[in-house]
This record gives sequence, structure tokens and C-alpha cells, in this order.
Amino acid sequence: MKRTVPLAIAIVAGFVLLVANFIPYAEDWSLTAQEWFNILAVGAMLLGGGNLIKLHLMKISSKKAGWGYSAVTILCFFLVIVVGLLQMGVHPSPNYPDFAWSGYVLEEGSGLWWIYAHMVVPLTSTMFAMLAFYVATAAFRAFRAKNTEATLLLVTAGIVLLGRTYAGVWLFEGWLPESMQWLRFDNLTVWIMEIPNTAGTRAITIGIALGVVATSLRILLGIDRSYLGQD
Amino acid sequence: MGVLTILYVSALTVAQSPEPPTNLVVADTPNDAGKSIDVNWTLSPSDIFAESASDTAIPDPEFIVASYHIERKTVASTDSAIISDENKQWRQVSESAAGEATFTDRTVLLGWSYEYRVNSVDNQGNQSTWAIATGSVAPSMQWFNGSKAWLAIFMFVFCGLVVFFVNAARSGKKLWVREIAGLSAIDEAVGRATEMGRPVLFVLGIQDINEIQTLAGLTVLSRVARTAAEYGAQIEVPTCRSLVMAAARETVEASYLAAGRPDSYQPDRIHYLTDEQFAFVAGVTGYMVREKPAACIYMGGFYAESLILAETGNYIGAIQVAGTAMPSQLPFFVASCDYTLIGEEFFAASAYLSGDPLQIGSLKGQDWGKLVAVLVLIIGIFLATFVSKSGNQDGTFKSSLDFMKDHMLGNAGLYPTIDENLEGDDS
Amino acid sequence: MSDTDKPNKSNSLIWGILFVIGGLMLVWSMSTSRTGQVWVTPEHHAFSDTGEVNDNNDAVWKSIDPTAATTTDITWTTYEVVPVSELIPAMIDSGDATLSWSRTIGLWLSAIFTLFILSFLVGDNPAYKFAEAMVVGTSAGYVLVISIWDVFIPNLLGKLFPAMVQGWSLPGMDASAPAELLYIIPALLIVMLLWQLMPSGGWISRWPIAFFIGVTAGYRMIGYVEADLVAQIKAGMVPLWVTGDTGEFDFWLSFNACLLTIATLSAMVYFFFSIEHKGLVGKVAKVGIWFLMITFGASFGYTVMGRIALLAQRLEFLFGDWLHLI
Amino acid sequence: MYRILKDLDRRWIFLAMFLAVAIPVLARLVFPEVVSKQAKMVFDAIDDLPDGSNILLAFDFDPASQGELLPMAQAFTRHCSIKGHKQYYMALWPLGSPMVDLSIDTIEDEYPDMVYGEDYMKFSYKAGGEAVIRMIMQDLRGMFPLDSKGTQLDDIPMTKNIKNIQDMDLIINVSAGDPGTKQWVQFAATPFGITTVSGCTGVQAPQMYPYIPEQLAGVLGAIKAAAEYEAAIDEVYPSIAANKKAQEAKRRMGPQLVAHSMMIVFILVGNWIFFVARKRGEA
Repeated sequence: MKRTVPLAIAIVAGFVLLVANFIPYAEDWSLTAQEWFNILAVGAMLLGGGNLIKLHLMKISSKKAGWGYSAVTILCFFLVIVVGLLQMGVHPSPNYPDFAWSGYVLEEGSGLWWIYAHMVVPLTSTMFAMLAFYVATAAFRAFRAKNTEATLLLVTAGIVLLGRTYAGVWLFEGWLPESMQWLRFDNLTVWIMEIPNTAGTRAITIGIALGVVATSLRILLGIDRSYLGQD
Repeated sequence: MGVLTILYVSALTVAQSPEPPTNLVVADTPNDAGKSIDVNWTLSPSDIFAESASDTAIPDPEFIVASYHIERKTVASTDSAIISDENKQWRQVSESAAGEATFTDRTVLLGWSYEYRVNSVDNQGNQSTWAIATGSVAPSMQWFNGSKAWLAIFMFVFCGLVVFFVNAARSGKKLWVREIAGLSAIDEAVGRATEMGRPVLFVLGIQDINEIQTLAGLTVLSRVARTAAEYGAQIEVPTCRSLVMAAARETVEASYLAAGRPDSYQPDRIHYLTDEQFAFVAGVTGYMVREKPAACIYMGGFYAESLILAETGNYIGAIQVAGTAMPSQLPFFVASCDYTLIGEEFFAASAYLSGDPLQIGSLKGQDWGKLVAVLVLIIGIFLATFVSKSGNQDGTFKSSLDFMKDHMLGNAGLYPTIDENLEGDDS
Repeated sequence: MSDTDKPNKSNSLIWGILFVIGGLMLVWSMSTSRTGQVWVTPEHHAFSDTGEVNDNNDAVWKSIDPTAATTTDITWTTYEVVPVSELIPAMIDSGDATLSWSRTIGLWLSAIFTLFILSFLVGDNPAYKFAEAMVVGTSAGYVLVISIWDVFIPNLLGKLFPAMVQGWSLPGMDASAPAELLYIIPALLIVMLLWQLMPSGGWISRWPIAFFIGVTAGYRMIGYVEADLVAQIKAGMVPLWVTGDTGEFDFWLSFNACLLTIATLSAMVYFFFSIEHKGLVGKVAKVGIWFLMITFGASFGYTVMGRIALLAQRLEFLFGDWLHLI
Repeated sequence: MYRILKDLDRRWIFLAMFLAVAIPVLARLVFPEVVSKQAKMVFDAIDDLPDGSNILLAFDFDPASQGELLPMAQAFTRHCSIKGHKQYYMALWPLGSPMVDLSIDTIEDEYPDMVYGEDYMKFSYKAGGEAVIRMIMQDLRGMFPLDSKGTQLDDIPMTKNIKNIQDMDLIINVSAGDPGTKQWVQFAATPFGITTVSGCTGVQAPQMYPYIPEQLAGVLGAIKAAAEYEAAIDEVYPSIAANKKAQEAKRRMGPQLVAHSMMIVFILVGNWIFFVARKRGEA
């Protein structure tokens, strides 16, 4: 029960999905399996939420350093859940105004929309925007032309950086003869992307694809059972 | 006078609508589960995209085709299922724009029979007469999807190679894998940390234990921990997932045991920080600045935090070695670390170190798969070059190239059918 | 990350500069415009029962002119934002435009949260930690709510209890559809997955996890072979002798094709682990790594470009939507 | 000089970066755009379709990437609307569903003649990522029994005769990660041969190039390509050129230019320090 059944489930599910590509007869089974998979993905999200609560509750109860922030997290979490599940501030669908629960939970002006627009959006987007600053310090303190490879990388990066702005055109305006226009950074960038970048990425892509085939195959044949845990 | 009237009337009837499409052919879609029907027709002469329109007569500008209406009638069902009244009549199933001469009806049911008709419509809504397909057609299911035959063959080849080498490795056959240059860099880094009397920092990425990159990172960690134990250097492993921490502790403890120094193993130095990406980075970089580890080793799956880690490591003057299969993070590691294991190299290093027959066998199988890919690629390039150089469009080389592109690497089926050869169709 | 920076004079200097600049901007913009205010205009909706019923035997309602609405009709009001640039005093006087307190507070909160997060650049501080704790809580809660309304209810509950769900939340569904009992299986799998939260019996969740892993392995295998292996080999099969439109030999196109081929093959050689990188193979692998470096350089440039755009957007929000400076 | 730079507090660099972006934003610097090959390819893929074609707009991004991707997504919406294409919107990121609402707002504001359900419609969020893509290629209703307003697909004119995504003439994917363009290429474009164009973040763009032109008809990489795409639309459709809201990406290229130049300066100065230090034996 603990190991054999899950192993059988993984193998059968995997083979149905694989075979359905070649044998149309199996197509409906594979569609059913995928539909269940996508429903189960919601389960994974519920689990994620549950784990988050568990983790932070543990932090609070053990009064670990910074437990107050865990309380903020849990508070926000439940606030959103309550506002969202109770559809606060949501009007019914215009097609069915007599069905109180028929509205769109993210309708402009609703509670969940307010939280999304004024909390989720600024917080997540600023979090990512910070990377612009880190890129700058990294450029100053870490990106060194310490060998041929790193030099090649930095020179290419420099050309692409300038080539993807108007500077790539402007720097060469007026003095570069017509026959040398390909040297303009914007043109050079297009060339870098289409020839060396395409080639390098293609080699990496093919390698990764073979790696995925090997790992998936090990699961489908039951050779690799690490996902079943230790006991 | 009478003749004139007839002429006038006929001209009027012709001129009141665009000309209809012709040669309507309806057939079951091949290689499917019986869920669709292909409808093909020849463009109306009033269609500006029609070939006849461009070279002979220009279509009457008043009645240029804007679209084609495709209508369907259900004539028979299976298992005495009831056909709705709406479907018993002609009803429109689609509208195709001018210039389009094919339509695939995917709203049909397996085994039911249908009839089709198509007409053309101009901008004013004038409809032509109907082109009606002869007889009804029923979609049917094929037992094998012939268009994917070569894909199946390739799957067998690649999977076969992996299975063969995994089995060979498991049965005890020694499979040779080249030494990875980056591994000696790791030893040097640990050595220098020992000399300086400062710790070694090892980060396993931010993915969970089920990710293959984390597992590969753990294999490298076991080697690093062993070297550190032998040299007597301290090793620090902050993790982003609690399960990764548990696994890392086991790994490091085993390494210290193998090095014969179980007493120097300090489990507290392998600790879980937080699941949150940026909070984790803040914790690790804080440690780096306080303790100034002499060597920083990053092995695992990294995202945007790679840059922050590598920058801080560089700032404190540590020797840095990284390994990841995240293509988008590799540039930052390459530019700021002393050595980087790139993509597959990382997995190869893990296989090389672990000596695990599963990993080595897979790696070998992948290598041979790559060889097959390279050979097919080279043959293809050779053929393509030869065809282009000779300019010969119907020789053996051309047909071989087409066979490779359309059949082996395309969806045209196992082998060319007769009429396809005659047409010499190149799509 | 204050730890990376020594507490010194520059610390307070930077804080000082930022505060002065920020304060000046705020004062200036508040004195010139409706800084940080959100104005809205109401839009009334009214619906009346037509007396007809639809396939589900539910009453059919139609939208009517709000001014003609009677007590038996259903009415509500929504609000549309009026951009401050389009706001004229006449609208305010006539009551067509009103100040929306909820949105104004929201706007200020957005701005404050943005600044909280940016404050991390000067040094780690409680404001940042507070904002970070909020990101985690709100986004996790949001994802949960959305997946319940958008997936769990229509795709699972709706199949198991169609009549109940139709009568409650999704009136557009077909209430007469039979319950599909097969969906008990995914429902059970979800329960088994959630069992992980229990203190014991964690192995129960292995069933759904195994299903997850098996399905993923099955479709990924085909997807990668077809798109990333077979199709990539096909795409790499370019003629090295390229003729231009006129049919003449084109040197540069041929050069590019040769370079593409050499680069692809040499980079693939670098990833061969069954051959020692010595002699000819070593040289080819060296060329391969150079091309990989150019690839990474391009990737580097593109990534930097992306990160800066994110910052620009945040600053546009602060300077534009909040402070009305642009 | 060397000493000062070597020990420079990194917050000065943060400040420099802040100013490099903030000043052009405030000064509203705008530079001319030259339409590059990729932007032209994407433009053509949409423009060459006959009016009224079925287009799936799959928006797979969240607010964290809206700085790069939102202008692009809006430009796609405007281009499709002016061509009168039938637009089917969907979002596979839980945080991304409201991003589609922004596009729908644009249609409602700027193209009031377009009718929901006849000219455009929206599918709600579904969990599962790439598995959803794989599934709707064969069975749309299995995954989306209803649209985002809770109406059955059979009751919506534009989805009535749509069995699955193979009925689409073009897929436009705006992508910030996984699921995103790579997954659409793997599970939609390659196996079913549906023309696909992508607008993706700078991080992903270089990895999409090997798919061009067979598996992808074109890629817009980050904000620069979005600006070029806007310029390409402006050239052909003056009504969009007159719309100030449709020039967002172009406006964002001002900070981009200054910040990129600043990055180059940082790298050069940083390396100068590195070489001096190496000469002095400090590194």
C-alpha cells in the first residue's frame, strides 16, 4: 500500500499519457487523467496554503525571533480568504441579478480587487523591481573580465545592452560608412541573437531535452523511486 | 429582342452574386480518434486570392468574395441516438475568410454521418449558389497515429539507449565518464579556506528536495564535506527548505564518517532559514558579510537570487564555484564566480562523484542520444548543402532531404505515399 | 542587507538626501495638483424581471434604465475612475465626480508599501520585514481564493453537484446535467494530498503525488522530444551554401550558416562526457564554450534590460499615479 | 580615486541607478524607435491574418513582470482589435487573471463597438499550467466548461463552434516564466502546427530564438521589442499613433537608455578597479 500502489499509479498514468500520442484509442483516457491532474493542482495550492499556516503558527507558538512578522503573514492570509470567499463588495452577474453569489470576485471595486490592486500589486512588483539595483552593484563589484570566457561574456553583454536602446544607433550616426553599417550595435545585436545565441541555446536545449527524457523514463520504468520516500 | 432579354436576365442573375467555390471534397481526418472531418474546396473565381483570378480574368469588383460559409447536416447517428432538429437541417458550422480553402470541423461525433455544403459571400452579403459535397462522410478512429510514426521510432531509440546503459551500469560494467574540471576547483577552494582558517559556505539553491538539481547539489555537497572533514575545515549549509536541511545533514554526517572524523561533525551548522526567496538571500548574505567564508559554493536550482549571492561573495573576496542548470542564471554565475558548472555539466559532475549506476548509465545514454542527434544533423546539413549547391530540385539528394525533413523529423508519416512522390510537393 | 554596509556617515547622508528629495516632491506636487487623490464617477445599474424563465427554470432579468427603476427591481452602483487630468470643477460641483476614499487610501497604501520595500536598499529594517510578511500572506491567500472560485467550484463541485452549484454560484450552468460520479476520484486524491498536513500517515499523500509525477513524466517526455529535440535537429539542418534571391552565391548568408553550424556542433561537443577534452576534441570544445559565453552574454544583456523596465514601472507609479509629477 | 572607488559604499550605486531611471521618467525622455526584424515578424503574423480570425491571447504573467510585459500585452490587444480579430483571452497564472481584465478594459474604453461574446471573451484562471495547455489542445470544454462570467461555452456565439485550441488561427502568448512560451511551443505550436508568436521577458527571450521561425513566428523580447512593436503598429494605423496610452513602451525606453549606459559605466569602472588591484597584487 505504501510503495506498490503509488508506483503502479505513477507508471500507469505516465504510460497512458505517453501512448495517447500514438494510439488515438487512448486519447480519452489521457484527457481524463489530465483533467484530474489539473483539479489536483488546486489541491496542491490548498496544501501550500496549509503548509504556510502551519509553519507560521509554529513560529508564533515557539516565540521564535521575528514571530510578530509571522502573525502579520497569517493575519493577511486570513483577511484575504475571508474577503475573497465571502465575495465582499461583489455585485451579482448582470445576467443573473437575483443570484447573489453569481458575480466575478475580482470585479473592479470589490474587496478582493482592492486587496489585489493596492497590496498584492505594489508589493510583488516592487520586490522584483529591486533586482534593478542589485544588477547595478553586481556590475560594479562582481562582473570581472577575469579570463577569456568572462571577457567574451561581458563584451557581448555590453553590445547587447547598447544595441537594445537608441544608443546603439546614435553612437554610429553620421560617421560610419554605408558598407560598415552592420557594425552598428543594433545590427550587431540582431546578428548575435540570431547566430551565436541561437546556436548556443540550441545545443543547451537539445541537451536538456535528452536529460528530461532520461529522468522521465526512469520514473516510467520504475527505476527511479526517490519520490516514494524512504520507508 | 427576346434573345436580348434572355441575355440580359442571365447576365443579371450571374452578376447578382459571387461565383461559388468548386471541387468540394469532404473526408475523415486521418490519424485521429475520429473527432474531426476535413473540408476542402477550390477557391471561387471571384476570390482575389484564387490563382485563376490573378492571371486570367479579374473578378467582378462588385462581387469579390469576403468569406465562405460552411454548412453541415447530420444524416445518421450511432446507437439510435437522437439527432436534434436543429442538426437535421443545414446549419452553419463555420465561416472562413477569403483565400482559405480548408476547414476542419471538430464538432462532429465518432461514427455519425454528415453532409457538407459551402458557398461564397461578398461584402454586401450576396451569397453564391451552394457547392455540395457528394455523399455523406462519417469520422472514424484510426488505431495508430501514423503521422507520429517517426517520433515513436526516435522515442524508442533515445529511451533504448538510456535503458541499455542503465542496465549495463547496474550489472557492474564500468562506464567511463570524463573528469569534470570544475571539481578540482572545489578542492582548491576548500584547501584555501582551511589555510585561512575560515569556513566554507555551501548553498543548495532554493528548490525543494524533489527537484533533480537539489539532488545533484547534495551529491557535490557530500564530496565537499568529505574534503572539508579531511582538511579540518568548517562547512556551513543554510537551506531554503526544511526537507533539504534534513537531507543535507544526513549527507554531511555520512561524509564526516567516511573521512574518519565523525567527532568534528556539527549538525547545527546545517540549518533551515526560511522558504521565502528574498528573505533567504538576506539571511545568507548577512552570514557571508559577518563570517567572511573563504569559499562559497553554490550548487542547485537558483533563480533571481543568484546575482545577489554571487555579488556578495565577490565583495567579501571569497573563491566562488557555482553549478546550476538554470540557463537564465548561468550568465551571472559565469561573470562573477571563479568556476561554473554549466547545465548538464552539473549533472555530469554529480554522476561522476556519486558513482551511482543509475546516474552514470543515464548520462552515458544521453551522450549516445546526443551522438545520434549530431549524426542526423550532419547528414541533414550535408544533404541541404548539396541540394543548394547543385541547384538540382529533383535529384536523389533533394528527395532524401525532403524525406528527412517531412517524414523523419516531421509529421508526414512513416514513408512517402505514391502520389506524393509524383507531385514532388515541398512544404 | 544592512550587514554588508558599515554604519557610517554615508548612511545618514543617503537617508537625508532621499528624505529631502522626497519631501520636496510631495510638497510641490500637493501644492499644484490633487496629489494622491482618486476621483470616481458613479454608474447606476438596474435590472427588472421579465417574467420569462430560461432552460434552468430561473427568472430572466433584463437591464433597464436606472432612473425608471421601481422597488421590485434590483439596482446597484459601480464607480469608474476619472483621471485627474480630465477632472473639471463643474463635475465636482454637480456631484458627477466624487472623491473615493477607499481608492485614495488604497493608492497611499500602495505608495507606502512600495517605499517600504525600497527602504531595504538603505538597510534591513522593520518596515521592509513588515511589507515582506504581507506579500507572503496576501499572495498566498489570493491564490487560494482564486483557485477555489475559478477551478474548485466549476471543475469539481460543479461536476459532482451540478444542481446545487447552478442554484448557488454559477447560474449559467446546466442544472439538469447528471452528476458525474467519476469526479469522486480527483476529490479523494485532493483529500489524500491534504493528509500531509496531518501529524501522521504522511504516506497517504504518496498516491496523489505519484499520480502527479507519473502524468508529468508522461507528457513532458513527448513534449521535449518533439519540440526540443526532433524539431531542433530539423531547424539546424541549414544549407551551408546559400544563394540569394537572384540565385547567386551569397557570401554573408553562407558565412552565417557555417557559423551557426560550427557553433551548434562545437557547443554540443562541450556537453559530451564520454570523451576526454584533449587534442582536437579539446579545441572544438573550447570553441564551443566561447559560443556558449556569447550566448550567456546576450542573455545577460536581456535580463538587465528586463530588470530595469520593472524599476521604471514602479517609479512611473510613484511619480505619476501617486504624485502626479508626470 | 582608486581607493575611493574600491571601498565605495554600494548604496551610492543604488542611488546612481535610482537617478538613472528616475530622471528620464520625470523628464519624459523619448527616443525614436527603429522597427527590428523580430518586431516586424510579430506584427506581420497578426496583420497578415484575414480580419476576424480567431486569436488566442494567453497572458501568462503576473504584476511582478508587468513593467516589462503589460505594454506589450496592451499593444497586442489594440492591434487585434483594430484588425477586428476574435480574441479569446486566458491566464494560467493565478495572479495573472486581472492582467487580462486590463486588456478587456482597454477594449471597452477604446473599441466600444466590440461586443463581449462575439468579438472577445475571457476564460477564467485554471490550475495545472502546462497540463492545461496540453488538454485544451484537444478538449476545451473539459477544462473550461464556462467562461469567466459563468456562461456555458455553447451559449457564447464565438465559442459555440470551437471544439479546442486547434481551431485558433494564431496563438499570442505573453510570458513571464512557467507556464509560458516554452510550454506553448512544446504542447501547442510544435505538435499541432499552430502559428504562435510570443512576447516574453528579457530573461526568457534568448532561449526562444532556436524556435524561430518554424515553431515560433516571432518573439518580442522585453520592453525594447514592445516599443518597436508599438512603432510598427503606429506606422500602419495612425489612430493608434494618436493614442497616448498606446505609447507606454516607447516612453519606458528613455530610462532604459540611461540605465543601460550607466550599467556599461559600472562594468568598465569595476573592471578598471579589478585590473589596478591585480597589478598592485591586492586581488
